[in-house]
Amino acid sequence: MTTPADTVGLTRDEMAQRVAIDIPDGSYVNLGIGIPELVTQHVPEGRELVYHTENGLIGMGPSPEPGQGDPELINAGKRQVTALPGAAYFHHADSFAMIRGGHIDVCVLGALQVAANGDLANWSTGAPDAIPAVGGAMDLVAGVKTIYVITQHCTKHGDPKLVEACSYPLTGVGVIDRVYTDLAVIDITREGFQLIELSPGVSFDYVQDRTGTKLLPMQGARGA
Amino acid sequence: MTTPADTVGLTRDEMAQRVAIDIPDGSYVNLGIGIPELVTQHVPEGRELVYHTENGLIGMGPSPEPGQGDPELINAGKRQVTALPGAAYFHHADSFAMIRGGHIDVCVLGALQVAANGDLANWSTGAPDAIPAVGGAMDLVAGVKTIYVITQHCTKHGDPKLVEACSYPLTGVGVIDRVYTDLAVIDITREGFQLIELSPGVSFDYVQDRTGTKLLPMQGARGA
Amino acid sequence: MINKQVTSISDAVADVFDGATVMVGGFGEAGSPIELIHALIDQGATNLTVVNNNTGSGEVGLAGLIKAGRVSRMICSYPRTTNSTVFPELYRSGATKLELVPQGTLAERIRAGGAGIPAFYTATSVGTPLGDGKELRQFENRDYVLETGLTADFALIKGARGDRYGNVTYNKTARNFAPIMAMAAKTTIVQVGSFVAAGDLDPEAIITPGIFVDRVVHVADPAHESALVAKGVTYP
Amino acid sequence: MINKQVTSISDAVADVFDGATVMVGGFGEAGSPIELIHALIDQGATNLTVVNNNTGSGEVGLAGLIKAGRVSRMICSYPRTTNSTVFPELYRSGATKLELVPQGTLAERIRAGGAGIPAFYTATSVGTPLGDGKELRQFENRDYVLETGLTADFALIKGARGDRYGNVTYNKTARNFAPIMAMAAKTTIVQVGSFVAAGDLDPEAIITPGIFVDRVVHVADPAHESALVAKGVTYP
Repeated sequence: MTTPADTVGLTRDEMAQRVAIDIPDGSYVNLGIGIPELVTQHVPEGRELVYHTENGLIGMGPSPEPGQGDPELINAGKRQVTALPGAAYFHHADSFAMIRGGHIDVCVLGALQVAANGDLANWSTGAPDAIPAVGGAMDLVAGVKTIYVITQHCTKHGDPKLVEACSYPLTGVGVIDRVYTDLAVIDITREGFQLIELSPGVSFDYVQDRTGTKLLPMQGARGA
Repeated sequence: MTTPADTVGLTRDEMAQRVAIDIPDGSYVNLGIGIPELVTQHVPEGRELVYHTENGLIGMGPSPEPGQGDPELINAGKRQVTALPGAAYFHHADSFAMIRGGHIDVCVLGALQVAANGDLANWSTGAPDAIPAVGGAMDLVAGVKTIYVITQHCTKHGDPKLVEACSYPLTGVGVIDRVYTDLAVIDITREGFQLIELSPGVSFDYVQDRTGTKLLPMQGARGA
Repeated sequence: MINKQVTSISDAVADVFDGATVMVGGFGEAGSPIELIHALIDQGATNLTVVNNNTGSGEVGLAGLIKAGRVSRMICSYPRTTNSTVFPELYRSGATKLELVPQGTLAERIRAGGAGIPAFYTATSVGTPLGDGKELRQFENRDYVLETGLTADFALIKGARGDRYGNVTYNKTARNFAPIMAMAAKTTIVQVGSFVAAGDLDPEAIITPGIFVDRVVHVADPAHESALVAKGVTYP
Repeated sequence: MINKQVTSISDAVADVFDGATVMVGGFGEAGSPIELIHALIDQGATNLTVVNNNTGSGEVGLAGLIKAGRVSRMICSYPRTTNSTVFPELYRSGATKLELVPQGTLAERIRAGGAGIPAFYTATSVGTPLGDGKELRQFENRDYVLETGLTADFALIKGARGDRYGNVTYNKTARNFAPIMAMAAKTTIVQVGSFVAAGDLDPEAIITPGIFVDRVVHVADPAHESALVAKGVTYP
């Protein structure tokens, strides 16, 4: 079964690459689990980003060589990582002081839903039998200066993730700055979702059809 | 000129010694400037106290040998000190977390006035031309578990320092546990100043005459 | 002479009482004081409120304590675990209650508890279900919720090195919640991989000064949770 | 490549603007960034609000800045100094205003400012003149006052060792307010006695991670305030 979503739009790595282009040299960056983690592999030549993991490390490096890891050197996703030269360890209150105090420049997160006013839902589907678990998501969206979402434009069932208002429990109110999907780059503005860029071969209408609310066409361009 | 206050009662060192007797082995102790500092020289054999100085050191040792000091290793009185084996340095917020969080066992402070309800005034005479300066005194009395005052019973002018209510600006409300003077050891109780011990050769009446409010005689003893 | 070393790990946890609040260090397996938790399982205290970021994995350590029915309430930020059905089952059955707290709020509440701060304001959780019912207040046109300090009767912590004063250092990201939990608990019990002489730890690099520590137990070669789980170990 | 090193100390403070709030590290002379303060005197910014525990001594460093008339307001806990009449004179004349804050409240307000906590409650100053007019609130039958976080435009700090990422260690009790001021300022400028290669500082023992630091200036053999005062040095 082939749907248009399988044949057009960016791959996960291309999405991560697109995000990486927008992160300035020297930024302090916190990456969520999943596609956001791929950003580290696509940082443009000549830029140095510093990665923060909220469990107490700044200057996080890639996964260790097999057999070289330390079960006590892990990231927020509880996977083994390394520490680069210039790294520092600290405790959880200090770590979230970095987050809450606005010291992290960019956070890249996944999403269940993003609303046109920047609300994010990414921690719970609200299912009554689910074990609720939030981790550091609410702290990150409340504290980090710039919050990017990286996500497939639609769910596996084809439902839009960009919606007029989130139906899932919120992670934060009006916190998202920009959304990177397989189909487009979309800013959150006072007027709502503002298309910034279409993926190659993707039309405005194609994206609008898969978006749960009005999408503003690119400025200086005509919709469709 | 010789007054009775010069001939009876404890010396400064004897007062400090009397306080030292009451500090249990293993206590974490913060000592104010002046007579309180003498406590370190009178700790009974076999006891180990750990000294905290609020500018960021626990495990403070005595003054350095001449020429061996470091101008960046000082105490709260800004005098050079040493660090004993097992000492640790920390920043000011952590240092006052120790104080405010109730982790210091005993604080020994000087006083301008102590009231019968345990109020302390020790930071300002309220003189209109004085430069107000409080330092860590208010934090110490609010946070440390046990607050001892060590002071001459009367001012240089012969005025009582133990009073019904402080006339000077307060450092804290109801914070003092016990007062050690040259003349007596006096507890703060719900009923007011409770005499615990008279210095050798000092009578109840002698102390009462030099106290600004009612002094309760020792339990099981008769006043004067 | 001050000496906080306790030679027997069972003695170290002997006074944990039924109904106590116990902070347990660790984020995932990093910093999890497995041996202290197992000693607590053996000791038998029950109806505990446990504060930890997670709920353990497999059926060892914290998950073992929960499975043994000793935990009536968890305070944590992320109780979902990939390798354990222990907490989900007890949660769904109602046997173990859950207070879900955002991770940074949890850390700050613990730090506040240890620092004598009864309450503080944070923007985290404003407008979300976890902010519901909390007191809201504006500072400079932004909404914040009031959060209270969190204290505990005991903290169980894993350090790397420790001395007789209770000074402790940690290994890498095993540090996580340990330093603040040590501050927030009435009685802080630390297992250390190395017990060293006073003065061997650099005073510039001591992370938890001994004033926050009550007991130090030497546990050489502590187990790693993931290794126990991979081997199928369960405890007790 | 990230490199926060600034080779010229005058460049390091070039953008401090008139009316700025400047946190200055140090408790007495320990940790006082004399060279950075002297560079600020040379730079000329005025009408500054300065946050420091004290007001300097003699007529060098912070006292020199105050004497030069650049400080319109001091926020500190202990402005009395044995070796300086600089602040007392300007305070009595009304030229320099004073906000007196208990030392621990000052530290916690700075830490809160850096940690994104807009306000917190503390028992310190309750019932005293410094608590007058502050909002009171009870928690568990004890009174507390509300205190707000404190932030700054700049922090001037003295470290022992630093690297290109801005990671910093300190010397003994020179640490004092520096780590929290580094957190609380928009732009943190650190003078270090040694500038070292990335990786030379032990990641377990870095006190101020570089994320809190914007500029690092190498000042070998920094002056000690007491030595300058003893020699009768004045600045400018």
